[in-house]
Amino acid sequence: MKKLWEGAQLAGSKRKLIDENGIRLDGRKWNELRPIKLQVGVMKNADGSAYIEWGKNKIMAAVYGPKEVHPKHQVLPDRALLRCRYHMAPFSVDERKNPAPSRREIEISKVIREALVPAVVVEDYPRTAIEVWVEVLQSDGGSRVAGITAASLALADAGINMRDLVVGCSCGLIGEQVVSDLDDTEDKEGNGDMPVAIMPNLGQVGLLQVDGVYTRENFQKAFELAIEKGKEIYLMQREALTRRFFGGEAQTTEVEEGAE
Amino acid sequence: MKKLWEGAQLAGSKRKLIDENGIRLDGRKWNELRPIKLQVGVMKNADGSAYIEWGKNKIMAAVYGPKEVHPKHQVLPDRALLRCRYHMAPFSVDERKNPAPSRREIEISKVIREALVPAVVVEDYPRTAIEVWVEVLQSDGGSRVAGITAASLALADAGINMRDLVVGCSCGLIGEQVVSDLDDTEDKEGNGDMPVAIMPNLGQVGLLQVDGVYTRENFQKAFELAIEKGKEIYLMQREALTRRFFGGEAQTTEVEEGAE
Amino acid sequence: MKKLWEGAQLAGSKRKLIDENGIRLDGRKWNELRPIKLQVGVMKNADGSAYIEWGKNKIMAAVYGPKEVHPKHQVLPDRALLRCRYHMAPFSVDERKNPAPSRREIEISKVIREALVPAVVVEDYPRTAIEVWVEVLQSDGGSRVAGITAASLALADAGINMRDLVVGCSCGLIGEQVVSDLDDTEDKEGNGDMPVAIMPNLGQVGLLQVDGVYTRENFQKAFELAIEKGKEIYLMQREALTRRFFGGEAQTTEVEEGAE
Amino acid sequence: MSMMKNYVVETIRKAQMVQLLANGKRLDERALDQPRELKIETGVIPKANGSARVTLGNTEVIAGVKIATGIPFPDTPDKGILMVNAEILPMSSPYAEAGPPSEDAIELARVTDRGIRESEMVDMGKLSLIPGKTVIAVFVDCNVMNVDGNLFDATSYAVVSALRTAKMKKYVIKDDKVEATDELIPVPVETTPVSVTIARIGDRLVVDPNAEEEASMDMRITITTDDNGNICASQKGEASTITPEQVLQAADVSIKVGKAIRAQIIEATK
Amino acid sequence: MSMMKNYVVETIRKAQMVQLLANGKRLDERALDQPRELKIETGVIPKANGSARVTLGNTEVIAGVKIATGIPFPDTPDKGILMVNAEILPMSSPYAEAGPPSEDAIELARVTDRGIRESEMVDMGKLSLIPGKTVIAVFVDCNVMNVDGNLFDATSYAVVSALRTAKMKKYVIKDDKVEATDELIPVPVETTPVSVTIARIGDRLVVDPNAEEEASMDMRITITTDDNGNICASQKGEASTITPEQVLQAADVSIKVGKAIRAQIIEATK
Amino acid sequence: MSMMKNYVVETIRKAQMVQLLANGKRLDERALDQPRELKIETGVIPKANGSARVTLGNTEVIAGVKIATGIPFPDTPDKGILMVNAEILPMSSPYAEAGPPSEDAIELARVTDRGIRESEMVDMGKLSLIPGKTVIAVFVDCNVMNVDGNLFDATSYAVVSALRTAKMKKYVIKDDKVEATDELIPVPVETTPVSVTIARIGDRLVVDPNAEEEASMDMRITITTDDNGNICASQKGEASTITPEQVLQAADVSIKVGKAIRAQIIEATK
Repeated sequence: MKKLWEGAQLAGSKRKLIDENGIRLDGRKWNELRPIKLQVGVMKNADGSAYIEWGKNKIMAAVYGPKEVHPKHQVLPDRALLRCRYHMAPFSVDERKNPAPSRREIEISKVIREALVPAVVVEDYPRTAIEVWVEVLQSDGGSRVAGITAASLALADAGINMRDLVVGCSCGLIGEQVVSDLDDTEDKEGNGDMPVAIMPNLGQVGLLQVDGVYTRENFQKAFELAIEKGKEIYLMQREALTRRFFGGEAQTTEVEEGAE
Repeated sequence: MKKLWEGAQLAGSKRKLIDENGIRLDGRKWNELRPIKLQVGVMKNADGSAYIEWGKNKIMAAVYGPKEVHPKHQVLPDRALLRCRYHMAPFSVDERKNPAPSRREIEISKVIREALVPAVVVEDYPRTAIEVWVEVLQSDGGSRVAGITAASLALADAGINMRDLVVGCSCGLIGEQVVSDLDDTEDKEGNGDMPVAIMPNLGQVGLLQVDGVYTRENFQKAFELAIEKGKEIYLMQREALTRRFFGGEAQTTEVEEGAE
Repeated sequence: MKKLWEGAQLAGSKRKLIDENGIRLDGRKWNELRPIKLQVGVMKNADGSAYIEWGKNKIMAAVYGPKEVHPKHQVLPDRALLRCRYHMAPFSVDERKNPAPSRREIEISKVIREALVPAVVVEDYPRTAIEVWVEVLQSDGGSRVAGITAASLALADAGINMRDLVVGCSCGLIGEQVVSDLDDTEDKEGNGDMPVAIMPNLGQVGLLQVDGVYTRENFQKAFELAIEKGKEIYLMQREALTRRFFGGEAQTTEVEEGAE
Repeated sequence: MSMMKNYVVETIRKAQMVQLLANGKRLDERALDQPRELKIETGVIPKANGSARVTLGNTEVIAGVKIATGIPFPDTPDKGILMVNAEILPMSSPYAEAGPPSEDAIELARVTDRGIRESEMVDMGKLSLIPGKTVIAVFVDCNVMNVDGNLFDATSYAVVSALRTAKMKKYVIKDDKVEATDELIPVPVETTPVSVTIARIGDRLVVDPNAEEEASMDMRITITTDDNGNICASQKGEASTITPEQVLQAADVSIKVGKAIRAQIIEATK
Repeated sequence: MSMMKNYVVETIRKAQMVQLLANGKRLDERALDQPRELKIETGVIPKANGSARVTLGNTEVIAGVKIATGIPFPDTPDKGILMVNAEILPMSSPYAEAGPPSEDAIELARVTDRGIRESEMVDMGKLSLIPGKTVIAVFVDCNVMNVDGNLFDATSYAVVSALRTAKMKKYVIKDDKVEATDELIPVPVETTPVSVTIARIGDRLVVDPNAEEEASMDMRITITTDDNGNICASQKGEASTITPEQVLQAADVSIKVGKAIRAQIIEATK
Repeated sequence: MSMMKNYVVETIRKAQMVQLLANGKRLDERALDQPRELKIETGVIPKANGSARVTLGNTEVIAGVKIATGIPFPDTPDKGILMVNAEILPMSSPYAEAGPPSEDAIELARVTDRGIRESEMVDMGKLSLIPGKTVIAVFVDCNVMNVDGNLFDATSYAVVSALRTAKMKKYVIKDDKVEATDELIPVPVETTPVSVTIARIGDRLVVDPNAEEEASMDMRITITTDDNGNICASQKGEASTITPEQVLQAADVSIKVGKAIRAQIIEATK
């Protein structure tokens, strides 16, 4: 365990992000998730919606469609056009964010879309548009994977035909220690972040981005941990959908991480 | 009369906007208008136009239409689409204004449009656009009501069928004293501004905005004063139109406020 | 010769741009050109392209078309629509330039287009678009005329029917001395710049802009010098085209200015 | 087919609505001057200095306050800065769109701002730290999450609730420099402005129109009152007119309804 | 029907125009080198530091000058700032549009600016207050109110007239700080540049084309001259060419016509 | 007709490509893990502080470095500033368009930036001059000149080559002020990150896809490694998925191919 601590030191972190006993600042072990709450079907107007709280992330996802495509020239004759906007509310971060979309938001909107499209049976909805709106009300580490997790629930809630759900988790490095699900502090002061989104039943990866410096071994370890944790969160997604469709009222699925 | 003066003091005005005898900085009584000049049919290219000088306001309004609608998808099948832009020249205010439309100009364009539409027989011109351009060349208090007053003359000058003219006047508060037609200084250092636009013959109000803090009594007093003064200005509008259509050359209608 | 030197002094230049012997800072005489290199057919994707190095200017011009016009409403039923963008790379100037098009770039794009259109047999390509992209990779004095010179070669390389090539040269003033082909320093510290583009065989002028203060005599002298130098550069253009079409590989035409 | 059906349903609903209104009743059984159920939840965005989630029927708005130091405007060197902004999220309705703020969103933000500013809810003088140099700047951003009519009131209640519960750092001046302390103090709130929006459908005035009522209304007026029942802001909306009598009637309704809502906001933000 | 009629009328007018020009005559009976009536009214915008309303035939432009202190550009630390901007108002013609400045408006502003700047009309050195730190910045904004051809000249005359009559505060330097006094002084004007625009219709050059002539012209050249009859700016326009002879001919015309117009501008702006 | 012909040709080419790939071969005869010929020319823009022109097959990118002093970001007061920007020039392909940066150009710039930043190629601490006040800002702009697939790698190699050869002024601190000296020193480069992009066509992974291969690929992954063969950035692209096994396979390929390319870049930029 000393190694972990040294690693964190070597990386120049101002605080020890992991202590001598391998416990992180918020009390988690290296491979634990932050608390996650999921609610499906929370918005009145949207055709489908889901709300996620994950650590300090508070994110609303909503879906409209299939609907007519405007402007017409964007119509895809053989499948649906999936649009996606990931957007951060001005009050979602420590310093007020300009409401106009930043370059970061534009890139994240793109990778979220690319992670969702393979899960949607787009060929069932030719010549239509499906719109996915992801609004980050409060931001913490891992907001893009949380957004994907909520967005795929919102698609399911909208009754869109899907091949699988999409679920994301971000793993990374503190020093040389692979850890799961970095929070904001660990993301900023840690040594690497690797957001991954998967289709758990199909065993496919729809999003993969990497920040930080990983040995080949740590790369694999973090990547496989992200998939493993993604599968855990998938169970929460299923639970949330079940409650939505069979449990009557929209309810909160709140699964606290057990001991590993 | 002392009360007025105290009111102005209490409100923290740096200058006494009304003196012990109820006389305002520019010599007007509480219910007098600034000088107003109106000219109809002053622009060569526009289908209709009117120029107004009201206090230090110098505003040109011009109308094009009915004309084809571009882009097509904005066509209204059963009536005309009325577009309106209220814009301030960069040199119209004390400090140079950026020529790009500000949020204030966008809002004022909207409320001017909403005040003009009910006066236009839009159903006589289905599938067309009518454009109203209001350019503030020099700005003083009450520029939006001055703009509306000129714009409705420009619509009439363009031969557009109208249910009534639209005429505006702004009243407000200096201290607790209701006053008519605030100038720039009174608007900034006074205690409230209430622009009102009416259709005088139909007895209808097309624009109402309120700034400041009014007792229920003062609210009614200021509102009714604005309507009363609007009716006076309407006489000047009629006079200006008469000169335009029966007096030959475009002429200036200049009505100085008499004693009340 | 003293006169020249005095002129340069009078104009307040910090350096003597021309010395007692009429020699300019880079060793040129008053009527000499900077070195020019031309290459035609250098880009893989473009339908036509040309690269020019002229002094320190490094400029790529590329042409696409004739191609379909988007948006449709810009179609010209009887001729091609020629689009032109003159753009400076952010690293092309001493201080990093914002990549968004400046007002200067928008104006230059317009005058370049207006100089090229008369040389293109636009009526041979009705309902199509021809796009001319001029990218300044490194900027020196005279970049617009260098851009035109390259662009007309790119049009020829694309096989577009042309009435003549277009070739540009900029002449101007150092003090009261007319000089040819100002470089960046002479443009900034000198006394006038006059970019001219001609169709050399047709004896027509397609671009003329003037900066500085010219007597009637100097105006004519500079203007006629620009035409004369343009004709010299035209020979290099022809040479470059010949190598392109008959000399196999794209080759560099490099013509150093001989003694006058 | 389905659009035709909708059209027929809509026409029937509208006829029904007008008939009911003639008898002083509304489709959702509210009284004419009865707003929908108002729910206020504060502190929903812990990262903000103040926040509130407001639902007015199915209309939902989240407001968040961010407070920082800034440079005062040249014409008000001794006053803080207050800015209210609003975005009508594309997720909020099938008609909302992504992109730069629409005319409607700009009007919404400016009318909400006006109600706060003109009522002098926040004592701007107390937000001055070093006159002409440093003041406290208060940004209130509103996210319209779901649209079911009457955005003006829902947004206004969200902003007022967020401001009433916002906490800011206490600043001290040392050697002509502003220093932030660890102490948190409330934003200096002086009054609680309440916006009440009234729609005219046929010839009836109804308070707090929902989306269905808005689709049938031909005029809208928003009137904001302060703690003393004074009128401090108003905005007539829609391309139509109102009679002078209706303006005065709307003012009275706003004062009355506003009083009840004010009590509810104060209760929810203590 | 009515469009067809217009088209026929237009074709006839154009044929008539070309035939008349062959005989040295214009539709509006002007000589080829005769500009339309020029009217200059100064001080039309009292809130501006200088202003002018210019009509050239039916083309109308209003220019307003605003003067403030500013920070010099890094490459000219000891020179003031001059910026000329132009908006072709949507009210000015059925073809003008609202929105960001068009290519035409940008060219208009830049060519006008060039005539002022290159002629050294304003002594920029005299606008420096504290080199590298504070200079006087002169903004000239032009509103094109009505378009009937030849915006270049009308805009240029408006700018020149506004600058010639502009008054700015006298600034003094006290303890390295710039202070404004109450005294008003003129902008340091050194020369009066005059822009003359010439169109080619068929093979004839005509001065100051109106809109109808512009519709038939295939080339436009603007040449600006200063007090000494020197040429200080030029811009050839339209997607067409000019012969070298025509350039020199246009230069001579510009010098001659410019001289008369300069006298008129000076008279109007004394 | 000609479009139909193209379509037929394209379909045949694609079938051919997939069949060849099944046998481990590519249309252009490269091995599956073989990048195209890489050419690096440095110092191509003398006015820039560093520059490189890179061709990877027919894909061509020019990168230029501009270095200036600036104010650090508040959250990293003791670190310099690095910004990577990319424009896909309209001349680079028939599909590129003029206008504000597309989603693709933004992704390209950000992924390239990430490879440089996360590998800690440039020692940002050494770019600090006066902590919290003045730092060195390094701007790298990339012009994509010609598109023939795999913009990510070509752009990355151009940026890395430009930075490795960039020279900046040596700054000294005198009396708390930053002064530039005449001495030129290299940018403090610590490692040489190498991006390797792998496409999946059918079920085969191929390195450095050209445009024809990109048109047939259904997935793209870019992995960047540093001097130690560590993985420092990655981006999966395209609206499709990758299996976990393929991710690890791609990582191994990137490490191996990256090593050879790194040697080539270092050689070209000594």
